[in-house]
Amino acid sequence: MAQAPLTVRIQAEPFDVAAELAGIAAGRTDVGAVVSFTGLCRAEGGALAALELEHYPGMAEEEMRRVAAEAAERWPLQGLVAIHRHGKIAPGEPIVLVVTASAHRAAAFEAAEFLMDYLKTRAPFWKKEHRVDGSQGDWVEAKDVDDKAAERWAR
Amino acid sequence: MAQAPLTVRIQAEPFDVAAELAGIAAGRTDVGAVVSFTGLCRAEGGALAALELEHYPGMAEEEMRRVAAEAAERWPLQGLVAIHRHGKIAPGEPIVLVVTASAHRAAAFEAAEFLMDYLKTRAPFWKKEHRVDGSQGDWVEAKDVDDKAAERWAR
Amino acid sequence: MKIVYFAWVRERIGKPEEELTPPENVRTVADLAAWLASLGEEYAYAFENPTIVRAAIDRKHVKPETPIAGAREIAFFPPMTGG
Amino acid sequence: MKIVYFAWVRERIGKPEEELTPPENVRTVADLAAWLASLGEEYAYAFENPTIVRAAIDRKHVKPETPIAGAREIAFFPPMTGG
Repeated sequence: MAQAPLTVRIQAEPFDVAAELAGIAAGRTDVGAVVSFTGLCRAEGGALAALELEHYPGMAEEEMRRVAAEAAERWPLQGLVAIHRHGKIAPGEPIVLVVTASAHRAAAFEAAEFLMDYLKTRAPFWKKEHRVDGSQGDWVEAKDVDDKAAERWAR
Repeated sequence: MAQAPLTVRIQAEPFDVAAELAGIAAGRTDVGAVVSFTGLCRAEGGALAALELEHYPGMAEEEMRRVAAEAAERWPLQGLVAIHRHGKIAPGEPIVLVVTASAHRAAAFEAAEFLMDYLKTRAPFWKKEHRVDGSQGDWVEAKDVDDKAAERWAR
Repeated sequence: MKIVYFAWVRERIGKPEEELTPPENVRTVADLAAWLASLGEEYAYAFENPTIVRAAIDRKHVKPETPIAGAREIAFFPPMTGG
Repeated sequence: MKIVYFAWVRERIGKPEEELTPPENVRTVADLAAWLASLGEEYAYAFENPTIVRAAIDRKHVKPETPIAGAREIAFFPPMTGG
């Protein structure tokens, strides 16, 4: 099923979740399940003014493509979208979007979770906090729980 | 977290996935993860003209509310939408929508999967096939795989 | 009491609902299904595999051993296939 | 070879990239990190916990024991926190 259309994009602008969702099954009658995941910037109780997403421009899209191709190889997908933003992102704004389409729901759910777990731990993006008090905050630390989530897909 | 806004609807008309997705995190800065599941009517290789969704009007919404309330009790959700259509539904059209919002992705994913597994096995809806050759097809049979999927949430 | 039927249970019995007064020895959901199955060919057909027919009392799922005393509306239907 | 840095590795070293020619006994990614750490305080700070710094060769994740021979671009960065 490596023929499933894979859309991978890295961009500074916000993305249109509705358009991506509508596009993945448009004009088809074989899609039974569409799962979307949208990751948003949280205000962290009001302390956060923005997240700044740094990325490795040469590698980020390549790595996202590798992760997407692996998902398409492991699950019978009919479509896959993965979009990741970079630059400054305000609380409430979307950071990442994953959409998967399949005939059945288990494949669509599992592939979306796999994509997010792998994007979190393998795609070269780093988040830095900007605080509302004007100070530059810390770099967000990687979480063990994310590594553990990614490990469950090992084979 | 039983205070999370729970939206449960049963309707004949199609629903607006984009509006439901936009609504669940609108004006908030504490939502980190939004997961959506859309279940669509498949043409089954072209043999199917439509699915007819029968439901138990007195019970379907009550049961969907019970399932939604259980999800909100089991996961720290900030919002939950569950919409199920009834009546005749053509291939390519949506049948069911679940949207979950949470601070973190694991809760949003798990709650959405739980909702779908429980809606499939507990909400009083039944699918009948209408064939393109004009014949009334069979009632769709319940699947063991759906029972097994629901059993994984037993506690 | 009001008894309602859905999907192929409704189609086999040939009506969506009816008002019935089962005899006193009909105490549980399983008793009621067995008694209904005795009412005629169409009922026997609907309940030919009694373990597959599901039931709800007053809009809540119940088990075969649940007592029916006090029920206003009892529903019989196949395993659900929504979602 | 071109060496690029990201996030706090970049901030600690104080530049996003540079062209360097490591000595011949620097054979692996771990060797390269150790050699970089010897170049000055800012490098020592970036690699103070060498097990936490990740690396990529020519845009692919690699392990500390991966040989660097033939690499055009080697990147060092903290564990990723996208998504």
